Amino acid sequence: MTKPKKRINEFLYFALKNKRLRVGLSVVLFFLILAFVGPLLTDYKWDDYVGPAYHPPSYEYWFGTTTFGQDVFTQFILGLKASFLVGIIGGGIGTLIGVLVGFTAGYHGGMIDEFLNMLTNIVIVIPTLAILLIISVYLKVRGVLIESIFIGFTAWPWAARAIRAQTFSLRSRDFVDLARISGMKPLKIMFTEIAPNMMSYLLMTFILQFGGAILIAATLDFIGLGPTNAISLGLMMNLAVLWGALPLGMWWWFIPPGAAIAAIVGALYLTNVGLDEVFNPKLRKL
Amino acid sequence: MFKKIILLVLLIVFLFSGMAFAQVYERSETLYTSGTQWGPPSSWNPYNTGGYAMGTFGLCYESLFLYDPLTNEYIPWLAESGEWISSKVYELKIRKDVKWNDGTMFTAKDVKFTFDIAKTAAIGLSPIWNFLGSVDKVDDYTVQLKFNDPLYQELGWYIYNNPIIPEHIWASKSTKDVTSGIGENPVGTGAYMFEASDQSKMVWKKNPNWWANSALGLDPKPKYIIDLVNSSNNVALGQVIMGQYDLNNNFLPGIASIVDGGYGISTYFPGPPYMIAGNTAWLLLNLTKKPMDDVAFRQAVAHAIDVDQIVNVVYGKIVSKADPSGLLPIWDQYIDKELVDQLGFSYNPEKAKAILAGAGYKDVDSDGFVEAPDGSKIALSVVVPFGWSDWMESIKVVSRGCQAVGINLTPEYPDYPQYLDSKLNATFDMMICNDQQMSSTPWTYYDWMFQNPIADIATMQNGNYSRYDNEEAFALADELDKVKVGDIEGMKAVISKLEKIELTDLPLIPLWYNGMWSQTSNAVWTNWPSSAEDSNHYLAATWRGYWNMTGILMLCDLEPAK
Amino acid sequence: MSLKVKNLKVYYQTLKGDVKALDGATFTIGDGEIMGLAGESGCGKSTISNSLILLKPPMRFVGGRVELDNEELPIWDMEKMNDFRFKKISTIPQYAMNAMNPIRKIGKMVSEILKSKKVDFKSTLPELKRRLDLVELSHDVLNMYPLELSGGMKQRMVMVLSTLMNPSLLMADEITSALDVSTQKAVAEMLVEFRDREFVKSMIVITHDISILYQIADSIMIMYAGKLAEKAPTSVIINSPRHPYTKLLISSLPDIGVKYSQKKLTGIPGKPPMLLIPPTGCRFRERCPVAFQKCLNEEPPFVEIEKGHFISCWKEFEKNA
Amino acid sequence: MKQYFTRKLFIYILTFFIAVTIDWLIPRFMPGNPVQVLLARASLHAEAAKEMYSYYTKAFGLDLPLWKQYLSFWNAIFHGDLGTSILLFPQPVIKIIMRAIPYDIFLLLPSILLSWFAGNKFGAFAARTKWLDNTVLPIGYILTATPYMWLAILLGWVLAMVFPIFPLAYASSPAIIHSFSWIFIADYLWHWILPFSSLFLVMFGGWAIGMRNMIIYELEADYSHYLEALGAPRKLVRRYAFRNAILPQVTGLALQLGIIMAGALVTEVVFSYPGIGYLILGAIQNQDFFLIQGCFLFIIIEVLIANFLIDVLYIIIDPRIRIGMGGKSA
Repeated sequence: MTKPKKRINEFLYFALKNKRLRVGLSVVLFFLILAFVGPLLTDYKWDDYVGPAYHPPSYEYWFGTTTFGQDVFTQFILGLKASFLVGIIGGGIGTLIGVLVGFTAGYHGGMIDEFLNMLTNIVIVIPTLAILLIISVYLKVRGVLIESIFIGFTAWPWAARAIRAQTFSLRSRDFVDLARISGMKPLKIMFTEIAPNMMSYLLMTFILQFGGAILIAATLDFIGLGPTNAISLGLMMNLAVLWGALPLGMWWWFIPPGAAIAAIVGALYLTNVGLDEVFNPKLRKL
Repeated sequence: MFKKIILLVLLIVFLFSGMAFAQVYERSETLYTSGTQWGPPSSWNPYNTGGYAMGTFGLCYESLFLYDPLTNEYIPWLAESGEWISSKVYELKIRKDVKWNDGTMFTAKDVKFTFDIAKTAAIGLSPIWNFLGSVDKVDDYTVQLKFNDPLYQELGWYIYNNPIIPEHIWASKSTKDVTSGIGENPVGTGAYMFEASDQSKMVWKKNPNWWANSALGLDPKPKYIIDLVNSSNNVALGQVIMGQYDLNNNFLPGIASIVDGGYGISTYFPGPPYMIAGNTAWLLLNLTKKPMDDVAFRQAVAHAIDVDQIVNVVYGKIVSKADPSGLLPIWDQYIDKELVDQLGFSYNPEKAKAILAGAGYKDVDSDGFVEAPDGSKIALSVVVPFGWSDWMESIKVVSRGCQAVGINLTPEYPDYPQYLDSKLNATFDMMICNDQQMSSTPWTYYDWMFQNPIADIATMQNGNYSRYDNEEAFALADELDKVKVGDIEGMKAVISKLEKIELTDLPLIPLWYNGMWSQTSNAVWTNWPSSAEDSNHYLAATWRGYWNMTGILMLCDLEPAK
Repeated sequence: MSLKVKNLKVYYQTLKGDVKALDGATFTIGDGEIMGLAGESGCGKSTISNSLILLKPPMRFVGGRVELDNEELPIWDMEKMNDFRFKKISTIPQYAMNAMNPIRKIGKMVSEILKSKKVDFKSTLPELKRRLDLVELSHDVLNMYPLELSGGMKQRMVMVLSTLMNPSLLMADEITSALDVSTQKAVAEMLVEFRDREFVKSMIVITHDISILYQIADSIMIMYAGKLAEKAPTSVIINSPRHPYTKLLISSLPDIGVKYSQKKLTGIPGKPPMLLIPPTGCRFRERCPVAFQKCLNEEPPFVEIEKGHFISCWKEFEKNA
Repeated sequence: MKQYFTRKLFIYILTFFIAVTIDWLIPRFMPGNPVQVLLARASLHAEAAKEMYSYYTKAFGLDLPLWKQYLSFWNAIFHGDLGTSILLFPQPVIKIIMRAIPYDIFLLLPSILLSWFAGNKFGAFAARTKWLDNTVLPIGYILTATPYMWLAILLGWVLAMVFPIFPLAYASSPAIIHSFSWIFIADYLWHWILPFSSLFLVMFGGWAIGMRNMIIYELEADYSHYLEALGAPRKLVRRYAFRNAILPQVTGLALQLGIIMAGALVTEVVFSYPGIGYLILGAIQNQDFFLIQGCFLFIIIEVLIANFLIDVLYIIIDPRIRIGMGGKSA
């Protein structure tokens, strides 16, 4: 294979050329910035009663107000932040576990593989909701952090499977054999020999986990298993439905959160495909 | 092939769902209600007090009397009259020509049976046997209740709250079936009969030969009453707006704007508070814990809460602020006004601070929150069940108010069982609670407020969760029970004593009156009850225990929309 | 003459511009001729075979004319070419090992391909079986999935399939590289056998392993940096090459007949030029021991200096002149 | 092959065992006492409550030592006895669930299968068809990224509130009692469309994208090139690529089931559609532990069965498992 440096330049080159990647990234970035700059644009807390109730979007309340006259924009911004937090932590943990399990399974094969496979299958089938239900009643206050961690610990199986398959194909390559012959420790091999050749793959896995985590979190929040002491995009939808925003025609309450999630996650997927095309010359279109 | 799949599935579906006949109910002769059932109809046992299908008691099973809380009058129902022929004997004249809807005649023996069965089976009526000696059937239409030590107020509650059941059907039931059987195919004396039920609804059909048609010239207008299982707020509100519910008894946020918005939706009052007050929402303080055990502290809390904000912002004016005595508007005559003026409380942060300071609560470590006189830190929580959205908002207001005066109080939302657990086992600091509905007598309120002995509270589940221990109060509550129904002055005398204790010791703090949520649509049915002079003043409520508080009469006054 | 290629130009499109992988090739292959095609990797030998049968992006047809049995091949037109592929011109790809659909029984796959080419499977079956026997494959393979076959078996299966329609031209691209010595030999001999039995009229055998060509090729064509360097009968190329590159190439080989290892054609100092902006004049000049002024400016043509012996080298032209 | 199945079976049994155990924990490990909750709901009179308390503690066997409760739970499962509902007291949980399940089957099966078929076909079709790839697929990305409930809310708002074309809630009009009659079927479908579409659309997007990305790899695979080299028509090449690309999509289906279930739950919630999902929410909100337990048990069973069917299907369509490698790739 060619020298890494040259490869990186090449990637950057294609990365910049790739339309999907450009669009995807810019959307994600836009919301990311919004999430972290936004709080400066509002001086309320998400549950402050700041104005008239049922107020449609206006100059002073950009996204209107809720049934109690809470500022929807504030809720939106903070919810956005929560979503990214879930994405990064949940997605991160999910990827990490997936990578570890996938690597070990794919690299060692045999009994270890068997066992990890079994574990994966089990985690896939067990209704995570049930577990969350038990956990949730034990925590007096559920925070975004707890939620993210939980999601991370339940969302890794498919990543593990994918990475296992990849490792399978890589472990037989000569450079790995070479390392093995030279008596390198398996873990070291995984991270010095195999991982670098899968970086692209790992990155994409993370992106998908990231998006997945956000969606799962939204679902949990919507059925009231989300944070009890903070706002989130899912919780916004939950409250909107709870307080009859549909029949009251308070579209400004339930449209933004869902739209944001769809946009972010969609953009992430788009980025993913873009990256795929960048990393995988076969898919490059000229 | 997809078609095949769908057809297959269709088949499966109908294998499961029974009901072989196609039945479509004519909209113009059907009354759609909702607000009582939180899940598919699952019980028609009138003694399954919290779970029987809407209307089981009231539409199907009936009581001896009706009670009209707005006029404080008893209306003879299955009983033509009830009189104290001696200080200890209450004689019931049973109405003649009343038939169970299976054709059997209804007689005194059914009444006797109903009372007797309460002796063996633990049902709502059972406690009457603590003071009831015997039930004797004089003749087919006369029953005498012989008391050892009559508790008039309590009896006054039972005679309109206890469903009379047919002996010829229930005699054969086991005790377990009586207390907690499903009780399918209910046989009652009422205006409606079981028609059908499925996942999402309960259907009642008019009983063509209901006794009251001839006896009282009453004729409920709807041929069918279909009660729909409660759905999420937005669905319920949507159905109301689109006139798909005629009568809805859910708490619907924003209903005020709908009523004003001219959707043909009305409530009892045309303006705030829109709803009749149905019960009082209390702030319970756990007297077994510091500093709640200090009356000064409780006073401070009482003055720190901005109830108006709860009323106006959280509820959008569909509830009203509670009187410091906590007694419902229907009991206004029992409220000792000057007593309240002199001992009552109102939102007044400055006063709250003053009280705290006076009692030695000072912010020693200047963290913005006061410490107890003994210097120990104060960090309290106020809880409501997670998901009870209006209460969740309300306690935010409560805690903000307390924090503003230096009391470190934070809202928490445990799941219901934890909430209940802390309530029953006195592990909470403060909580909101509204266990007592409106009734024929304030005694039910004080009985709940001063429930004793404290040791049994966890299992009795009938009040005094603050653990207020005051023999005098307990005695007064029992004394009130012994006052004759209708002896207003006698009641006032006792009640004002109770109020004095309540207001001085503040074992709990009344906040607002929860409404008897009731929104009605004029799309198909009109002439709903309202505060207007020319219309009837019954209760438009399908809630358990409300049909026999004139709900049934409301049905008879309905008129189809033109 | 079964194949005539005239001034064929095929470029590779890249973001940085066209890579002139095949820059004007002119040669012919006679009936029954097996032509070896050799050269360093990246010299454009695969480009020739690919462009002849499957010219698709990033490859771009720039110019030239290809005739097969005196009929022009529309190689620039993916669709039109389908009429020729398989029937008139066919290939044994480099990746023969996994050239077959993994989830289809081989027999089924063959029949489907034939059907798609409007050929009746039934009537072809006997011939197919005969050829399986020839390559020593049992008939059962038709009811097997590719993954049930060994590498060698797969290769032979592909050979049979590719030549089933008796194409006039068969291209075999590096088919031996993945195999061990003994199998290599066998496969090589099979190619000859196929020619002898006239399953295929003529062949282009692409390899960087000249020893194989020595065994089977009638003629050998040497390419360098997208240009033809020399073409002559095998013996000539081996014994008396004329082009300096060929000379170096051959001399760098150990004794003929000895199979030699991976390290190929690196005996020559220097590297081939970048084909993005190829140098003017002779493309070999930078590494050429005998290069002189003329090589710097003018590009040497590819001309026949003896019967069947073509080269492009100013030095040699001078000698002849 | 045989050993492959035995291994699979073993995994399934083990999974079932673990899942059920977790399921069993739900009511027991919840703080607060189910019976107290039940009585609080039943709002009985003081004395009555006292008696009921001891009665139900026995009835639910909550007075037994844990290990006994655990064993009797297994025993009960195999006798289809999942205890008594609190929310729908005194109905047995099993009955309640049985009544809800048809709604799920009718809603989930079509939406999953149709979206899967349609999505894959469409994805394969769109791949490498430039204008489609650049116009329609972005929509696919958005769809698959849309939270189920949000699409449901949106559809409900637009098609039921703003333009009242479809009903906003329930599985059939209140005016009609279930029956095998055309009026009812028509009414049923009319109520079925919105929840179905919101589920269908989201899943459709996912499958389309997945297939599109898969098939692009397959079209670049050696066997595809070889076919082209042999002048096989585009149709055949694509058919082969599709056949290969569908395999990961089948496994994908198995992986997705859990999420789909959650999606169905929230969709049913939005439309008050009386399936298991709606039941679960009600159970959660009302802390009906035994009902929650029962619902999850059924979900576990459904998912397991689905997974098993998919495994079988996979063996049928992928020879590589049938031959030799004994499930390594499953």
